[in-house]
Amino acid sequence: MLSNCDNVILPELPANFSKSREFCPLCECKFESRNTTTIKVVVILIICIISVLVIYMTFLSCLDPILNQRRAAASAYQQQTDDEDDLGGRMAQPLYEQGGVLNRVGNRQDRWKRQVQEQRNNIYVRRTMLN
Amino acid sequence: MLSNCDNVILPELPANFSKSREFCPLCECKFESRNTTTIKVVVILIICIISVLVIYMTFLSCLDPILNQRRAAASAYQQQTDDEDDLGGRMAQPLYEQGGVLNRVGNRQDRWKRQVQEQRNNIYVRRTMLN
Amino acid sequence: RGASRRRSEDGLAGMSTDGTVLEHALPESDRGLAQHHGVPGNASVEMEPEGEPFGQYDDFHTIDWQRDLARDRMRHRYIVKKRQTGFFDLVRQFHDAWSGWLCVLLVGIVAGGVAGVIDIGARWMEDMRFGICPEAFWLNKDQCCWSSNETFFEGDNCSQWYSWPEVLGAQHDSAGGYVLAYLCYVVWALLLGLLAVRLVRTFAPYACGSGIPEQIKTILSGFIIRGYLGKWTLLIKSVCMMLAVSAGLSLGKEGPLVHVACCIGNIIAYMFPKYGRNEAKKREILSASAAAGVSVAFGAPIGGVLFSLEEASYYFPLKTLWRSFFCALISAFILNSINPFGNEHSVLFYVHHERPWIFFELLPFIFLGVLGGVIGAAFIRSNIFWCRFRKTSRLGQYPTTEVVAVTLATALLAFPNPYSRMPSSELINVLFNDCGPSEGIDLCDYKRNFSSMSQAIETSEAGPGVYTALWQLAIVFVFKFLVTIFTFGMKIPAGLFIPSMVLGATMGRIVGVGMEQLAINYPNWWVFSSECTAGENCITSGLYATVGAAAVLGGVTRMTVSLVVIMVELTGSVSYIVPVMAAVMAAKWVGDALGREGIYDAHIYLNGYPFLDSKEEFDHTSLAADVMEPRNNVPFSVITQNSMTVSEVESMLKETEHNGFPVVVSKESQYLVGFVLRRDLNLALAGARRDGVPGQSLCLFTAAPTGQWSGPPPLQLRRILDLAPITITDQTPLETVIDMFRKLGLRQTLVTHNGRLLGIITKKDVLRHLKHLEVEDLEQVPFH
Amino acid sequence: RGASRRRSEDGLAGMSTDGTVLEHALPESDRGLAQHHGVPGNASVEMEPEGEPFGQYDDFHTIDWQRDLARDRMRHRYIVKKRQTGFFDLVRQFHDAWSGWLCVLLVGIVAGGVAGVIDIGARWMEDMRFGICPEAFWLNKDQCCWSSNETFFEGDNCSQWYSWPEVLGAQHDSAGGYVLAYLCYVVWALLLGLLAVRLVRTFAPYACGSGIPEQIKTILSGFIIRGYLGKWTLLIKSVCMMLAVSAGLSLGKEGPLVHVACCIGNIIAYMFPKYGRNEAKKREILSASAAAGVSVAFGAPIGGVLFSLEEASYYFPLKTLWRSFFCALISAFILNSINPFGNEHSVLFYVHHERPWIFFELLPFIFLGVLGGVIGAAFIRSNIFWCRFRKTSRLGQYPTTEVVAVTLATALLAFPNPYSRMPSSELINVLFNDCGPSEGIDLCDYKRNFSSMSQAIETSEAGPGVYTALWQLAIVFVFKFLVTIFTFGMKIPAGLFIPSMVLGATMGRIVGVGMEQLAINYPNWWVFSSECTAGENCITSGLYATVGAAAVLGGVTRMTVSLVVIMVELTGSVSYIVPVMAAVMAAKWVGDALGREGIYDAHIYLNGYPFLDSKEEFDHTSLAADVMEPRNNVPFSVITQNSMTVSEVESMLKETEHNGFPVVVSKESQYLVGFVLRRDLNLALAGARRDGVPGQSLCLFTAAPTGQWSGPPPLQLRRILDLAPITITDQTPLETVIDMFRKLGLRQTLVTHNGRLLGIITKKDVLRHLKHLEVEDLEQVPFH
Repeated sequence: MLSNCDNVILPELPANFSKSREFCPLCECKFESRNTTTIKVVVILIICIISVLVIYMTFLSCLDPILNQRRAAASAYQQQTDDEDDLGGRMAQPLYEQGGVLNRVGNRQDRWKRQVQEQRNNIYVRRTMLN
Repeated sequence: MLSNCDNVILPELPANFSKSREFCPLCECKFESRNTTTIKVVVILIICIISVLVIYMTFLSCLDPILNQRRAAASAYQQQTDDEDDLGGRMAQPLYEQGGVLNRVGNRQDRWKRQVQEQRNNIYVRRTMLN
Repeated sequence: RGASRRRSEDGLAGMSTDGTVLEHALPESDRGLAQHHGVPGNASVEMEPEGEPFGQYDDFHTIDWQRDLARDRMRHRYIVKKRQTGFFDLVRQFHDAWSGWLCVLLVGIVAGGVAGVIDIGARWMEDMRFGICPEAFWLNKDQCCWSSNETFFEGDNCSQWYSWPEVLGAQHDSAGGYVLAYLCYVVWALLLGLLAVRLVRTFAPYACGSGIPEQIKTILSGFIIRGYLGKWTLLIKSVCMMLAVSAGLSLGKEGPLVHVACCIGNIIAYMFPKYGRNEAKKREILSASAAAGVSVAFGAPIGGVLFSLEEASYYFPLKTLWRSFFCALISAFILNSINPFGNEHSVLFYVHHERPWIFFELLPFIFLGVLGGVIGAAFIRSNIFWCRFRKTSRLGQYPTTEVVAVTLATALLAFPNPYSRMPSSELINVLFNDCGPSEGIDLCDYKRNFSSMSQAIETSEAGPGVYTALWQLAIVFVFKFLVTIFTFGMKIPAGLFIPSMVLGATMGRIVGVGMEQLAINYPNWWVFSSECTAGENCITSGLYATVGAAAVLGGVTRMTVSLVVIMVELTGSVSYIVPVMAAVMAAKWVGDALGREGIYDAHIYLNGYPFLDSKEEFDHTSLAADVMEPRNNVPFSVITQNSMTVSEVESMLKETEHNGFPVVVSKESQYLVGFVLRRDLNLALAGARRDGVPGQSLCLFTAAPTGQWSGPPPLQLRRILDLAPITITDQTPLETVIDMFRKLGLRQTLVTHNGRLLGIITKKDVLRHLKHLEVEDLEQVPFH
Repeated sequence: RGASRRRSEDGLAGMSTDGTVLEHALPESDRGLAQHHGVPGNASVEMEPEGEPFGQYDDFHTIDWQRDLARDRMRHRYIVKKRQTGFFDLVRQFHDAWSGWLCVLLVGIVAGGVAGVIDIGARWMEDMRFGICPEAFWLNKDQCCWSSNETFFEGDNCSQWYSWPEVLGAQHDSAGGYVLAYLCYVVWALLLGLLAVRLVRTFAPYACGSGIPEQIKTILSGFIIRGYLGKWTLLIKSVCMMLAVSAGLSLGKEGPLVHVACCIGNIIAYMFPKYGRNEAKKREILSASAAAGVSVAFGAPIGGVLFSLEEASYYFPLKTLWRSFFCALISAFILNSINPFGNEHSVLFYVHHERPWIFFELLPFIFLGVLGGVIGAAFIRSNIFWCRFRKTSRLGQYPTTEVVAVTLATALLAFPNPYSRMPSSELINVLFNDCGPSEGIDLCDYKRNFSSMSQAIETSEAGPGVYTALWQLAIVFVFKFLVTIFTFGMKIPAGLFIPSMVLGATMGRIVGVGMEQLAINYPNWWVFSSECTAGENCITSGLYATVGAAAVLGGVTRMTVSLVVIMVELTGSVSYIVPVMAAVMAAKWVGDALGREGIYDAHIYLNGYPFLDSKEEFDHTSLAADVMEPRNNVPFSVITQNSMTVSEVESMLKETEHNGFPVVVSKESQYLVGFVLRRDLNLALAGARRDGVPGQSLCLFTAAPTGQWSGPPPLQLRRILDLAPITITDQTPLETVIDMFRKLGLRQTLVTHNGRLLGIITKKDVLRHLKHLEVEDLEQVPFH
């Protein structure tokens, strides 16, 4: 047996030593304290992230279809041009920059959505991956 | 600080505890005993091996030259046949078995000696290895 | 022109072809360099890294290691050559030389930080199912109780922590309180589970699953899966991992952590052009990231490196070992500084056994190993059966329903049993550790005599509580085994390490307690009598749990060295390496005898990824001639070096689907000249057509000819020709071919006979042939 | 005929050639199998393992991995095929399948045992220089004192142990006693040193040196050195290792232990035909043995495996990892059971530091690393210079004199200083460990206050003894550095690990004490103030010694991961992995900047072994065409497949020295058919000549022709033709060629252009080209 609280110290302590029962738990718990500020920050951060994600998810599933109808035509055209090769892409380039910042964000979002759709196809529909 | 004899036990022991000075060395030396029979056997074995090697070495360097002169002729012939290809080796085979056990031991010894000579050449004379 | 080249996807569109045979407008010295090396074209691109195309390979394609590494060497030489031209270039060269180390340093720091965040979050969320700490809602139960200043608190409760029934005003120990707690537990679990599966589905479907088969093994072996290591995958996988673990599902966060670390590696690699733009080089960073992932998952840096070496490394086993180790260590150090485990040990489950094991115990350890192998094989079979069912039946269309149903079932069944109710990692911790004199749970209900303090721990016969606990543990074992089969493979992030360890630890602890009681009741058996002095306990039941966990993990994953090292680091004790090794070895052998492949390989085969195992030995008598395409007098699409017209080549491109074409001397004497990639050919021809090259032009793959041409000026394509394709003869044994594919990282190899081209072998041909040899249905396994 | 075949050296002599085109008399199926695989001949041999020739390769040749592994697969298939024929074959197959594991098990057991014997012997012999234990002469000093029952013994002496002056009747502490002790020390050292060098010279000259460069790196990469791993080498190296260490020379027994373990592996491999008769397979066992060697040398099984992986593995980095680990673990377990270290820790230097290191300390650790790198580089340069001098001057002719002189100088200079007088391993142990309150040596002469037991160890200002000790340590450092330069490379077994560690530990301890005093004298500096609470010591000087040892080792050997893991296992503490890593990293980088190669690589280059480093990256623009032979229109010896006569071939064999010849279609169209080895060709032609084949017979390498021949019946040689040689094109970059040599384990590769044979590249061509690129004198480095 190696030196350990229960086996080494307790037997050696004189019987009149008052705190013998408390000694061992203290020994073990010595380092079991942590910086609660870190925990606080991290937990609040996590709550924020989850909230944002949930809100965005509800936005995507409720509001987005309505918005999408408005952008349907442009989106359809753009998707078509994107599917063409780079020659076509080059010609479509000026069109991207027409609508300003909002449209560009929209474009990026659309591209992302198409990627996600592709992933969904692979996993849920074609089921060629991650099974 | 982790729990260790010097730091944890000593401060906690009551002052009237008599053996406190002895306690720590005891703790550390607890497992420092070994089976002396093993040591005895091993050391005697090593002494035997070294003695045998030394005796054999002196034999090789003193007596062997004398013995070698007697076996010189046979040895020379055999070395020659060994250097030939397997065809020669096959013909020389019966010759090996002529001289009985003693000669066969001698043959093996000779072959070993040639190997050592080759090693010596590589290292001490040509110095192509192990420098 | 510079702008157009930058925008075009390949860097070749800017090629001007004005009617005569043209080389690209390069300085003479640079061209010499590029051509000298047989690198397939893109010479101008390598000279100007900014104009380099980003996506070199298509989705679901395999990379060509030799080619990518040649590109990297070229880039490196370019930078070295430019060194003397200025201070900025000097800085750039320095940055280039150290970017590998800088990159893994960043990866290590970020991975450690993310792991710390996930760990803190998961622990907090897990305890949210039971109650809340009203004074500081962000603390979990342990922290909440420690923050109070009471020295002693009995059993489960401290005054700071309020369980949900207490919050809602019910009595803690009444029947109503129990029902309320049950209800809260189930509702929380359902909520978190539902959230996890919806988030995955909405934002990043690739975030589901363990990630080790796809990502570590397949991607590192050179497969391209776009978006698999992206930003969204990282975010969603991190968040959903916490949610899924907290939902009480039988899954762990260790496998997904490896995936998350690789995402981090991928994202950071994009900041360094040396790695971000070269798929082969990027895999060096990914390999280091995988090591960091395991390192933070288990607090085991050495084990992490060995894991990355054993499971992941493919082309570069040793080159990046040192850098991977650095990355793993940094991440472990950062995680340790954040210190989410709340103590000074850098390990997940800190175990400190006191007694040395006795030699006889190897027998039960090996028995545990055998059990682990059997359980592992059974688990793999059942899980693969269920996954195949999901893949092929209509079940796969309802991922959300499936997750909700499994979560509901798990929560409903888990709550009544105290051992399945507690979080898995806590359960493992309880099982791994021995009973001290002061512990109050059922499992530690030994008949001990505390009256005299001066004796060592004495004979400890089991009390009734221990037997109850054993029954409960047995139920937990069966429950976890069944529920894990259905859980692993659902569309949420799910790791397999923790569930396997729970299975093994449960099993091991039961065996351990049995052995312990045996030793106590029959202390005079010769096996015990030599070691166990009377009145002292000589069997450590916690050690059995550790060994059992290693055994089941070994049976399920078929890892070897890395598993042993991880378990040793996990438990922080080198003295038990021999028992762990014995158990893992037995588990591996028994498992291999019952079912050839580990769970990861089984999933790879199920999904048909093109993965050529680097450890397996093949023992077939096939030759290259049996594997190559085309075999049965099917026409073979080749290009001649100087006799095909542009339109002929174009029609060939339309008719075939091959990724590349060999170039031969002529149709009659098919001596191999080189190899040209479909992609390069496509782009070059499209560019030439745009520039008005007529269809009757000859495609020239030879050096520029002298003299005049009778017809239209030929199109010079030598630039895109790879003059150094790897070739083998038709009599080469398949083992050698496989060896070359694995070790040289080939994408294809050309088969010749007496110098004449016969056919081509791709990685997929090899895999198809191997599958075919296994007499399995070929149609069922589509390789993409 | 069977007997004659068995006796003939090659298994081909029994070939009967009776006038017509003949195939060997094989069953049809077997021939099909053999021919099917393109294995170069020896088909009948592989069918009957008993008749297989033993020495497949000549001394100082490189093995062909692909060929040897093909032979092994063939043998395996033969055994599997014969399975159904009887019980004996079933047993044989089982034995064959498990022989690898059985073999490494035996290697592990024997290596552990031998290491235990050496350890006990060395410790005993070391103390023999100082005195004797008359009650039991086989005990060393520590054991002798422990066997007495005194609880306290002060300082150096216990009543049981008699120093030589005491035995001879002199006073222990008088001047005469000191001189007598000095004399005995020197005489013993000279005696042991002389004995060691004479034994090596007489019985096994190959037993000298460290063995790691030759044996681990070169032999495992496929070089053949006959007798290097033989029985005599094992015996002599084991014995002389003890003698040399006990002679007080500045050398360690760790490197030689690896060589000894490999000898054991080689000898045991001969008991298993699967490994003993196949050089490539044998290297799997040797790799495991090397791991076991490191494992027993340091008590570090994981480090041993990583060492074998990092330094030794060449062709099979991962395949044998698990088995190597098993071997390393078994040997460590056996050694531990013999328990020569006398305590329960399985490590050589048990260190237990109490304090965590503070972040700021990374700075001095990195400083130690830089120092380690500088020292390592300086040591390598000086040692290589001296070794080159020894190699080229007349000094090399007097190995015995050299050893005696160095031993004399070492003994004379070492005795006066107490730190150099004690055995190296003991010195390291002292330096690694902190000063407890009870230690009595000079180094621990701190001004401590022992009056009150209730306080923690308080501020410990250094007393005068500490400063004396520091001076002595500095002298030890210089002395050991100089003497090790002359020692390493002498013709006795000599390892470098322990001397390097002594250097590093001395340096580290000096820096550590300095830091400690700095922290005590300026406790309010911001770097200290945050961590060091007043009155408590926060700097662990022993940790600095550990880190320093790792740094110098890193600088000298340039090991990376394995070194860190070995140091961690050595000191048994995972918490200091980050400091060790930082120091090793700094040492490696600084060392690499000052001198490209580690000591082992430097010795390999010095001796000109054909070793292609598996980690180095080459960055040249050469092509295969620049490296191949012949280059400048020198005639190239090729054989045509069906137009050369026996006498033509024979004269070509006489004129050239090549180890093999390519076979082409015809002189005019040099399309490659296959490759034939000189050895096979020689034997086949000799056999045919014996059987009366005339010189005008054609040598046929094609399939047996139909119809009658006009001249004498041709000699059918297709059997010995390798139909699947590895070929590359002339445009292949050198990096790819090197990659293929390293990863596929090639001996040579053929260079083609458009299918036409251009030349051949051998490993030595590559090495010569690399040397040439380094603008070094080619003539100075003869590759053999």
